[in-house]
Amino acid sequence: MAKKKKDAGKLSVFTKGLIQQNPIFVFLLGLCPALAVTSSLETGVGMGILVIFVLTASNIVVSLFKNFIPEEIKIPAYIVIIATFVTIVDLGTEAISPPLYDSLGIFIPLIVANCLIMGRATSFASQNNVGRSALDGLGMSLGFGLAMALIGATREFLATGELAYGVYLPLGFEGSIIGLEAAPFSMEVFVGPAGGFIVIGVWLAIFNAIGQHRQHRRKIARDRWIEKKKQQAAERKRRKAMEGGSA
Amino acid sequence: MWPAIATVFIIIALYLGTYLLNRRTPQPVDAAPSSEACESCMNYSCGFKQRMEED
Amino acid sequence: MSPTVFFVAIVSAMLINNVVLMRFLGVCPFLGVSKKSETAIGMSAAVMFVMVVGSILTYLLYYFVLEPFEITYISTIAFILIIASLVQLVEMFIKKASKKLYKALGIYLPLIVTNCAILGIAETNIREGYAAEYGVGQGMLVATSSAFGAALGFALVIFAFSTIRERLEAADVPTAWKGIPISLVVAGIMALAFLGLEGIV
Amino acid sequence: MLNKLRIALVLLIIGAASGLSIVAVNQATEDVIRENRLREEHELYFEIFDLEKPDSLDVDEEPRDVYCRREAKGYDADRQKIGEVHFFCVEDEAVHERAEVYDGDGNQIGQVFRVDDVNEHGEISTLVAVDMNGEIIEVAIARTENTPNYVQRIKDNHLDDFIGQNIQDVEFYDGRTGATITYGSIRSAVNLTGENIAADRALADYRRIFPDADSYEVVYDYALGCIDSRRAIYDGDEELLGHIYPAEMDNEHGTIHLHVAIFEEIFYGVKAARPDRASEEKLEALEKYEAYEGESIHDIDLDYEETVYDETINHLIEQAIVRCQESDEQRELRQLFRWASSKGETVDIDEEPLIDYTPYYDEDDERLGNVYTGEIDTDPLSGDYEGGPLNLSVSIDTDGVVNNVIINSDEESGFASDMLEEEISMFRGIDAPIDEGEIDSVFSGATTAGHSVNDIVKAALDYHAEREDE
Repeated sequence: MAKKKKDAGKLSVFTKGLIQQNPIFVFLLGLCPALAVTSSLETGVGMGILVIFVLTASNIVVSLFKNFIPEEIKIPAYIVIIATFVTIVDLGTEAISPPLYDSLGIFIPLIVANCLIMGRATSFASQNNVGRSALDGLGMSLGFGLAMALIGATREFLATGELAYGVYLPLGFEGSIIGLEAAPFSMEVFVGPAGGFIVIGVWLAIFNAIGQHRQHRRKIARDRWIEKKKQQAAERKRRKAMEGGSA
Repeated sequence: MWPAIATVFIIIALYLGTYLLNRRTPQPVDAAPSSEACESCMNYSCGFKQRMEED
Repeated sequence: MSPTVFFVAIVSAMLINNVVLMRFLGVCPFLGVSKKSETAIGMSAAVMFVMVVGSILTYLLYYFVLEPFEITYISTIAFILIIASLVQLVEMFIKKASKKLYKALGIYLPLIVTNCAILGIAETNIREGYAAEYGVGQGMLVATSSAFGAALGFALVIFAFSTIRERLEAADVPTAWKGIPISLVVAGIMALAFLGLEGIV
Repeated sequence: MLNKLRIALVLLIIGAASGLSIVAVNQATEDVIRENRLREEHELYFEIFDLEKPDSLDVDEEPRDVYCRREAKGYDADRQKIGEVHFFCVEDEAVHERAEVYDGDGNQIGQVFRVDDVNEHGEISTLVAVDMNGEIIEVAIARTENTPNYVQRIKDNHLDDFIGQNIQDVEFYDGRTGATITYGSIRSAVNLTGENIAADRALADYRRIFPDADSYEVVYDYALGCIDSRRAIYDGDEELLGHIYPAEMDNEHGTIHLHVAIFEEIFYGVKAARPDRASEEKLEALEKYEAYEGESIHDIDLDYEETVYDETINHLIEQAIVRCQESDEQRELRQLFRWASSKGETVDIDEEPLIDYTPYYDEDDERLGNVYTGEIDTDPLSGDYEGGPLNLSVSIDTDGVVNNVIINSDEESGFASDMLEEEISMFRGIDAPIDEGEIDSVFSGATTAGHSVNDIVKAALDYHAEREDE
C-alpha cells in the first residue's frame, strides 16, 4: 500500500509540470523565448527540446551535489552549472542542426537567463533526490516545450495557413502537415512581434476561462453535495424523531 | 585548451568572490527595500523572493 | 567617423529594435515589475546602469581575452558570470555607499542576473560585428551607445506599459482576461505601434 | 576555517568540471561545425550543376592575388576530383560573390551569383546559377531567416519557373500573396545577376575593340534614335580609352546590334555584339570596315551596297558619327525630338497642370512638334502627395504622338524615382493617355507618381490636339 502511494507521487512529480503547473501558462516563466522563437511550430519545438536537455541535466547535477554545495554559495554554484550546460547545448546545436542554430539565434545562450531553470534548481532539485529531480525537470521542460509548440503552431497557422516540418529540425524529410491553400487569408502580423504577444495573451485567457469554469463547476458540485448531506442529515433527524415519537 | 579552462576558472572564482563579499556586507539598518515591490513580481528565482520565503 | 553613427545606434536600439517589443528580451521584468509606475522606474534605472557597464565589460572581455586566445566558444558562460559579478559588486557598493539608493534600487538588482535583456544586448553587440565595422576601439563606443539606447527603450516601454496597467486595474475586464492576458494583448498593440517606426533610420 | 576550505574545494571542483566539460564538448564539435559551415556553403554549388555530392571538400581560403578569392575542390570517396568552384569578388555591392563552376575535367560549366538581401522578414541569400549560354539552370535559396512557410511556398511554386529562361530576358511571376516580400528578394537577385552578366558580356565585346578595357560607364543615355548610349571605356588604371556607341536597328533580316567605337573624331572600329550569335554574312559584312580603323571619321566610305546588311550598318555608323559630333545643346534638343535642331519661343499656358510650351524645328526649319512642361505637386488619387512637386517635359509631334517624356525634377524617394526613370518609356509612342486602371500595373512601386505623369501627359495631349486642329 505504502509503495503504491509513493509511485503515484512520482508520477505526479512528472505530470504536474505538463498542465497543472505549466511553466509558461501558469507561472509565466520563460516568456522571452516563448515570444521570440515561436514564429513557427518547428522553432518552438526545437527550443523546447533544448530546454528539456538543459533543465533535466541541471536538475540532475544540482540534486547530485545538493549536500556537497554549502548553503552560502548555493545560487552562484547553480548559475555556473546551468551556464555550463547551456554552453554545451549551444555548441551541440551548432554541430547537429545548423539551420535551427541560425534561427534560434541569441536565444540559445539566453536559456541561461530563463527563470524556469534557476527556479527549478533552487525550489525543487536542491531539496529532492536525483530521480525525483530528473522527473521534475523532464516534466516541467516538457510542459514548456508543449506550450512552445502550441504557441508556435497557432502563430504559424494563423500567419500562413500551414504547418511545416523538416525545415529546421534535421528530420531528413520536409513537408507540410496541413496544406489549406489559405494563402489569401493568411494574417502575416502573427509571425511578427505583435502577433506573439496577442497569441500568448489569448491562450492565457482561454486557459483562465477553462480554469474558472472548472472551479465554478466544482463549486456547484460541492454545494450540491453539501445540500445533499444536509438533506440526508435532516432526513435522519426526522426519522429519529419519528422513531422516538413512535416509541 | 588551457586558456579556456583557466578563463572559465578565473571568471567563476571572480563571481564566487564577489557573491560572497556582497553576501557578507550587511544591509544598512532599516533600509530593507519595501517588500511591496517584490510582491508584484513573479520572478521566482529572484534572490529576494527566496529570502522572503525563507523568513 | 561622424557622430551621427552614435545617434543612429541609440535611436535604432531604442525605438526600432526595441528590446522588449521587437527583440523580446526582458519580457519577464516587463510583465513582472510593471504593475506600478514607481517600480517600473526603479527597475529601468537599475537595468540602464548594468546594461551599459555590462556591455562594456563583456565587449572588452570578448575582444581582449576570448578572441586573442581563440576561445570565443566559452562566451556564453563568461558573459553571464561577468554580468552576475558586476551586479554583485554594484549591490555591495550601493549597500555601503547610500542607504537611500539601496532602498530604491536594492530590490531590483538580484533580478537583473536573470534578466535576459542584459545578456542579450551583450551578445547582440558581439554578433552585430561593430568591431569589424568600426575597429575595436570605436566599435566599443558604438556598442556602448546601442546598449544605452536599448536601456532607454526598455525604460520607455516599461514605464508606458506600467501606466497603462495602472488604468487597466480599474477597468472592467472580463474575469478570464484580468491581469496578465489583457496586459499581453496591450503589449501586442504597443508592438504594432512600434512596427510603424520601422524604417526611420 | 573549515567552511572556507569547503568553499574553496567547491570552487575548484565546479570550475574544473565546468571548464573541462566545455572544452571537451568544443573539441568534439569543433570539426563538425567547421565541416557543416563548409558544406552549407559549397555543397549547393555541386548539387545545382548535377555534379556528384562530394565526399570531401578541399577549400583553399588563403588569399592569392585578390583578397576575397578562394577555391573549393570536391572529391568523391576515391579522391577523384568531381568539380571545382572558384569564388570571386564582385564590384557591385549588392552581389555578395560570383562563382565559376568547373567539372572534374576542368571545363567551366557555368557560373553562380550569390546575392544577399535583407527584407522585412530577415536575411535571405539567393543563388542564381547560369550555364555558359546564359540559360538559368537553377535559382536556389541558400540561407534565409524568412518565415519557412513563405520560403516553402516560393520554392514549391515559383523557383522552377526560372529554369530554362535566358537570364537577359526573364519573365517574372507577378502575384500579391503573403510571400511577395520573399519573392521580391529573389526577383532582385535574378535581375542583379542579369545586369552583372550583361555588363561582363558587354565588356567582353568591348575588348575586341579596346583590348585593355576593364570597366565602362554610361556617359549619355540617348532616349530616342537607334544609338542607345555613349559609353566611356576605361582600362585597369581608370584611364579613358575611348567611347563606344551601342547601336541597334531592325531590318528585314532581324535585329542588328553593333558596337561602334569613335573617339575624338577617330574611328576605332565596328563590331557585332555577341559575335557567337551573329551570322557569318553579318560578320563578313563588318570586316570591310576594319580597313578604316584608326582613320578619321570623315574618310569612311559609307556607300557599300554589297550585302543585305550594308545599308543598315552604314546607317548605324552614320548615326554614331552624328551623335559623337553633336554639341551639348543639340543633344538636349534631341532628347525630346530625335531630329530637332532649334527651338522657338516659349509660350506660357494658363491651364493646370501645364506651364508652357515650346515649338521645336528641324534643320530645314520645319516644325516637328511642341514640348510641353507641366508640374503636379499633389497626388491626383488621394489629394496628398508624398513625393513633392513633379516637373515633366512632354514632346508631342505634329501627328499627335508622344515622342518622349523627361523628368526635370522630382522629389520622390530614391526607389520611386528610379522606378519612374525606368518605366517612363511606357509613354513613348502613344497618342492617347494610358488607361487609369493600367497605371497600377505599370508603376508597381511608384504608383502615385505614375498617375501624376499620366495626368500631365493627358493634359498636354488634349491641349495639343485642340491647338493642332486650329
